[in-house]
Amino acid sequence: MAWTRDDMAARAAKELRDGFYVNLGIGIPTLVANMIPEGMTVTLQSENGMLGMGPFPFEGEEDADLINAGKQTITDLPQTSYFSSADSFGMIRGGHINLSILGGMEVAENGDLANWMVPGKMVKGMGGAMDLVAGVKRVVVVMDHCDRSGASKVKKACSLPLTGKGVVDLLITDLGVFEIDKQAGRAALIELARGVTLDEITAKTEASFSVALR
Amino acid sequence: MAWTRDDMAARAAKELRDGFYVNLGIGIPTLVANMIPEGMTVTLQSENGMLGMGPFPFEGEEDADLINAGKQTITDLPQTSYFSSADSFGMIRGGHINLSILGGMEVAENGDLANWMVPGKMVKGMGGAMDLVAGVKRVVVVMDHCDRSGASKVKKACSLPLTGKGVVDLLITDLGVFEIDKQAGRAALIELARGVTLDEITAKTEASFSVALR
Amino acid sequence: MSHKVFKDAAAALEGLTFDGMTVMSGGFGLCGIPENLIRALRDSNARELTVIGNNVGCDHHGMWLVLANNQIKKVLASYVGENKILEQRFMSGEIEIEFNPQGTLAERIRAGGAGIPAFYTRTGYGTKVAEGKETRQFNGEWYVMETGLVADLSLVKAWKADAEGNLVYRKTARNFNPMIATAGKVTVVEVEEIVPVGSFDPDQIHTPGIFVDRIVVGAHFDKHIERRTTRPRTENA
Amino acid sequence: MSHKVFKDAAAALEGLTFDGMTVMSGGFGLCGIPENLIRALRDSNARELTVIGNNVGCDHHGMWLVLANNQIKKVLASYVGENKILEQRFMSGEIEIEFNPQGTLAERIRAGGAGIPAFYTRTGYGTKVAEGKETRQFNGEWYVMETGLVADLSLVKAWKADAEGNLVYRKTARNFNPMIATAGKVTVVEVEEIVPVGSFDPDQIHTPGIFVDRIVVGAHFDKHIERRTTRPRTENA
Repeated sequence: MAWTRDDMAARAAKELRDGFYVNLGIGIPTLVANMIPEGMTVTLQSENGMLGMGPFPFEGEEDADLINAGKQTITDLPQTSYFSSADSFGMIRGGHINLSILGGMEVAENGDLANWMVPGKMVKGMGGAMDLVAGVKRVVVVMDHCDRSGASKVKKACSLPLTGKGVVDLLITDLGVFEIDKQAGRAALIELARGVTLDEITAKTEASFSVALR
Repeated sequence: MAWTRDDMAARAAKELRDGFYVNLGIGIPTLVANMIPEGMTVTLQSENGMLGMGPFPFEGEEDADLINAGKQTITDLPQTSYFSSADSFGMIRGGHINLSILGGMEVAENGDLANWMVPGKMVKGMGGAMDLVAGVKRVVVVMDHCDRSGASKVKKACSLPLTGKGVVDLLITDLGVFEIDKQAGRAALIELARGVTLDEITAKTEASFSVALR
Repeated sequence: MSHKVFKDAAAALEGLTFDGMTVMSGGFGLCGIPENLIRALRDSNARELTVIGNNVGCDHHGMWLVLANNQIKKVLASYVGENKILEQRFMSGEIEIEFNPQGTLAERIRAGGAGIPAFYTRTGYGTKVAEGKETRQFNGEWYVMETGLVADLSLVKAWKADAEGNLVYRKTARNFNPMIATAGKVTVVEVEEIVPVGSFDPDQIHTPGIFVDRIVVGAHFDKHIERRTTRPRTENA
Repeated sequence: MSHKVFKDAAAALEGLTFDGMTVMSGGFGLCGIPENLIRALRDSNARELTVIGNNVGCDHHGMWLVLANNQIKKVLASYVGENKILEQRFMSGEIEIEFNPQGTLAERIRAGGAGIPAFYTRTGYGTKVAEGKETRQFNGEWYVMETGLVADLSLVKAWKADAEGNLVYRKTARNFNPMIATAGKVTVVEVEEIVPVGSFDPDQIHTPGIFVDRIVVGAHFDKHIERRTTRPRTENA
């Protein structure tokens, strides 16, 4: 069973709070934009220089001067503001964004995150990911629990080069949810995905973790 | 004889070049604004956040939101731009201003400048002076050669706390003009004021200097 | 109306002030100061304040009111002239003043708001300002290390706001306000007018709403002018 | 017309390009790139360039043209995907790439333009990015020292300019352009339109003219869109 991509995005959406300013990464995190609860005001930041990101444009109304950090054409909203990349990352680095939801390749039990390069493969660059995980108040990673070979991506220690050291607050996988105490460097399993047993997730997790199911 | 305040400002105005961006300090330097040669474009910066400073307003047209760094009411011009203090001093510190003309209490032969405090007297603060002398490409100081007791303000070494170390390029006093080689730490007398003799200026100057009259 | 908009300056500071806190306030001289919020800060009677700003008001105006009410313990500023009470208390040692070069102060506040704990500047090298600070060379030139500044409370004056907290400043009243808006744990803004969301051109917002926690329309603006300088109408210009 | 305005992109770069120089270019992906000036840079045939920017174009567009013409030796960027030639030359060791976190890159350029030789950031601490760099603690947290960046030549895309060089950008085409405008020994700007001096509201100028040396109206704008994403018109939104 386990969770689908939409389920994982829906679980991530539960981290939203009224009035939050949020940065969403590419992939599953982008889906969260469509799952903001009715009546809740959430403002989306795009790190290329925009606060208040709107939906995709209607066909024929694309504007080459208006894209998000994933280089997709988007629209603005009545409350939108534009600013430079320096101001945008001042906002991020200065801790003004409440929540960053992004993808991962590996997360370690101490909150280390790897999501930007695989040695030996072409490196495309980290973009804004290192700044986001270093600067945003609360960092949520959404990723598959295991890679295609079945190996755990939830690690004792990351084997891939890090994006940030001790930066992940919450990890959502297709099998469950872990809360990470970055100070203590420890992970706790707080939720199981639909149809997933504690035995299954334990077997598929390299990291050590305590169990504190809610 | 020697130079009047207007003479000194007129001499300072000779340092202007077409297309220059210039910051003028309080006192004699302010007079330079009225001495920009016909046909020359000089843009005045005010460090509180304005480029393109206009003249004083007509009576009754003062705007409390529009003052210069001396807190005088002023006006803007068609080319004016406003910006924050951080952006203004980015402009100054980053070396984008061509010329700063400001007053001094003491200048030493190596280009040291003191103009912000006298020990034992109330300290009002340095305002933007330290940033200007540290950041602007060319720094011209205009001041009286001697204090009221007749003591030289052109020193071997400043006795007052410094505003900047090795920062003055040109010193204009009521008795003459000195060019300072900041790298070598040496001053050269390049002009005598009207009616001033080499003997007189030598007698009234504590600093050592070479003579290279033009 | 948004939850960010408050009915008056006292309400906008409600629950935010406490003894020993650090308060930043925008303005250059009396130009662009949050005068209504400053009066509310005085009325809050919070004491032992550390106040950060380019100036500390001048006689009978602006932050002078808080100073005269004996609420200030320490000041970080670049210029404190035209302020007799401050002079007296500084000379008598009752108030501590840390003088900062104006550009260094502006950059320290910007750094604080942008998550930069320290930076290097040539400003002040070889002067009293550098005493006790790390100095080092880059490319053969000497620089001084300066640290970022943040505050428990930032008081900002803008011209207009919308209910999202987007701000626009006017002329040289902008000065320190945009950086101070970013450097407060809580940022409260007073404006002359609140306009409907969508009124601003999104390319032309000086401070995005993310930095603003509370907004109030100032009840009364003195906008006292320190040096009224004019030219005669007969002059050709 | 001001001495800052040039007749075409080639004229605007005349005398400014040389082998081994450092060139900064604005843009995020292909959004807000100075595409006319980039074509003129290609035609200049200046070689052994170090290019600084968030990206280095993408296949057949933007700085890719300069890359494909074998003019680039080294790149400082945050993301270089969608660029096959760059991938090949990087993997083969022909081109050096220094990867910078996007915010660190933006801040390094801002610092360069603002006379700040170095600053500290939490970004990249404990990662490859921090290798060989000074790290230190402030208030119990670890930070990495990053240095300011300047360039021999900055190429900027703005929406509109006046003849004084005052600039206004449009939407997310602003991105790296404002900082890059401040960090060039010489800054050349291409715009879609030159408006008369006095047309801009002085409160609403993004880049003051002091930073701009030369201006040209771009002859042709592709404005290629990398990822055209739309929603159907039937949808309610």
